[in-house]
Amino acid sequence: MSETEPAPVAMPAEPDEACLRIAEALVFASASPVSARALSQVLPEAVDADAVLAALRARYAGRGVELAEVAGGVQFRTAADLAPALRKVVEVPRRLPRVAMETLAIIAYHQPVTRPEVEEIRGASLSQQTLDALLEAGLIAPRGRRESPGRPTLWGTTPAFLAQFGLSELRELPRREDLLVEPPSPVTEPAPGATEGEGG
Amino acid sequence: MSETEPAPVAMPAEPDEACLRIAEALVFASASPVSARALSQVLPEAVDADAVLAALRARYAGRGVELAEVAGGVQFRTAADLAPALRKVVEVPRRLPRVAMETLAIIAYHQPVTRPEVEEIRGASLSQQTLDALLEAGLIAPRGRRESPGRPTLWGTTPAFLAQFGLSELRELPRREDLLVEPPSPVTEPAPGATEGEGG
Amino acid sequence: MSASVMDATSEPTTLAPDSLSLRLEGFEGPLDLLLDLARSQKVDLARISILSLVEQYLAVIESARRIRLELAADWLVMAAWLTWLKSRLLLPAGTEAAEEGEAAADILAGRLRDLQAMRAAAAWLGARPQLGHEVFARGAPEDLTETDRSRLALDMSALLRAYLAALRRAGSRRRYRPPPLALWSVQDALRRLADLVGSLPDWATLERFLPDTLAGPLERRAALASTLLAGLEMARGGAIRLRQERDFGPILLRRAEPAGTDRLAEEQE
Repeated sequence: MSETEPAPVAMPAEPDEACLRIAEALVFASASPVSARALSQVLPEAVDADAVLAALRARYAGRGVELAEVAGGVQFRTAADLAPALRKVVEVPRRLPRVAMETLAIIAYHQPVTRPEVEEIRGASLSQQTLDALLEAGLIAPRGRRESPGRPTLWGTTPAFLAQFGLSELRELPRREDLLVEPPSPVTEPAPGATEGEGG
Repeated sequence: MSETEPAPVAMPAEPDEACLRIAEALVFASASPVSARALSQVLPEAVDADAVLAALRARYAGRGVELAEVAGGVQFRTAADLAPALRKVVEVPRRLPRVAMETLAIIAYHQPVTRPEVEEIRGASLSQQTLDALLEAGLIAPRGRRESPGRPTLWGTTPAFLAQFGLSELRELPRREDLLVEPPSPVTEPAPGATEGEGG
Repeated sequence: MSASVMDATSEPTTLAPDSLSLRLEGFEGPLDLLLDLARSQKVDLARISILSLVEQYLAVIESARRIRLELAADWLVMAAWLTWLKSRLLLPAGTEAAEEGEAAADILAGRLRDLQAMRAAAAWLGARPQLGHEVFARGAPEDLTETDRSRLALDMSALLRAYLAALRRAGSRRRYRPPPLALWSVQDALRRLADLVGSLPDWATLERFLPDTLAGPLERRAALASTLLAGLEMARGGAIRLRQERDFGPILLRRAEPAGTDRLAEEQE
């Protein structure tokens, strides 16, 4: 510490390098903002902490990191103008919720298919939220309407679905028979038109 | 960004100020070491991230905060000589006890290594307390199991170990032979005829 | 009392008699003590005399036992092994047993060097500026990771797993809740028989009273059974008569005569 060039003591505007180093390190290492009072505890006596902080702020002005005044003291902050450049760093691909994934799979295999049919196959009701998520992701799209009472919308997968899964056409999906090792109960046919309740 | 003075484009030795600002901000902001590859993702194309980091290191040399190469990347750290001043203010965790340091060294040099092997080298059993301390500090982690009877867990060091001790990679550990003060000559004349006492 | 023991050896400075018990507790184990003794020979580890090391170790153990210090088993195991080693090392060179001893001494020396190296490594690590002790990272790192979650993590296996999960769950659900069958009940049959029986003047087979909306063979058999039961019920009340000509033959049915004689007789020949 002592080897750094001694700064003129009389001039309060230019604190010496040793003090600047301490201030820099302290503000950097602190978990919370550093006040001038806290800084003065680690500076040699009779050094003006405020002047040190001012000099530090001047040194960092215009740089990638700046000394910002926040509640309770000062803190280093990345320069605001750089945020857009830095933000693009992290991309976390989102996983579809289980319900959405199941719905997507059923639509892929049974298309064109109505919402009640999907519900019948999954054995649970399908929330609008799930449908919206798939629509928003561009994985499914309406495919006209079934000519039956109520004219329900038919759903199918999109080209984006194929691209996402690296398929060139729907026929590349593994055959359903190849997926099911054991014959899984009387389930597999979508039973068109069947809603819950009485059949006759 | 555009207001910073334009640096000469042709000279690879002096990356322009805009790149330095970005690198400075990115490394400053990160909680963990930043690799040159991660940096290059936010720099303009065709800019040499390594050169930018070198320039940044030069700029911070001798300051209160320095750019250190650790765990496969770079990280800003306070200068070691300022520790006494900072310890007054910044909270410092307890040092690892000697047993834990020895165990850590054995794992670092012999990884992947099983607990019985560590005990064999130390000639003493390894307490749960020591293992817990190392695990809790995030310095060691399981590295699968050895395919031998009982399939014992293998242990190795983590990137946090490198960061903790300021190592860029495991190869920076001194060679085992260099650790022994004496030259590695073949061992011990057992001195069959040796009388009581004198060793050699 | 252990002073005399120490005198016989090369005076390990670390083993002051007064603090013997403390020192033993301070050692991590037999190897730790051996290493300490070896270093106190003040020669480099490559040239220590294993024999003198063995004797020092045995002397320490002996004095520890004399003052009734509790010793863990591994100390005694090492002592026993070192006693064996000593007996081999004292044999004239060249014999097979002596060579065995030398090999064992090499192994022990090797272990001591390994431990010494790791001690040195620990010291080397400990001397480095440690993060959080001598050097400090940024105390309040900024999280600039605006997580871009626009991309979807999708893969074929997840899609197939989801499909199978949906099918299996729906399948298991249905096993427990079979869809209701629309079967022709006895009540239905009674109503229909009562409606129709008056319009038939003569014997007619049971099948003629079945509804004509039946979907399949299952429904047909169920309706037949219901109609038979309804017929039996009505025959018992005297409203109709039943008749079967032979086993498994067609069951015939007609309205009962107003006189209503042997009603149930024919139903089960």
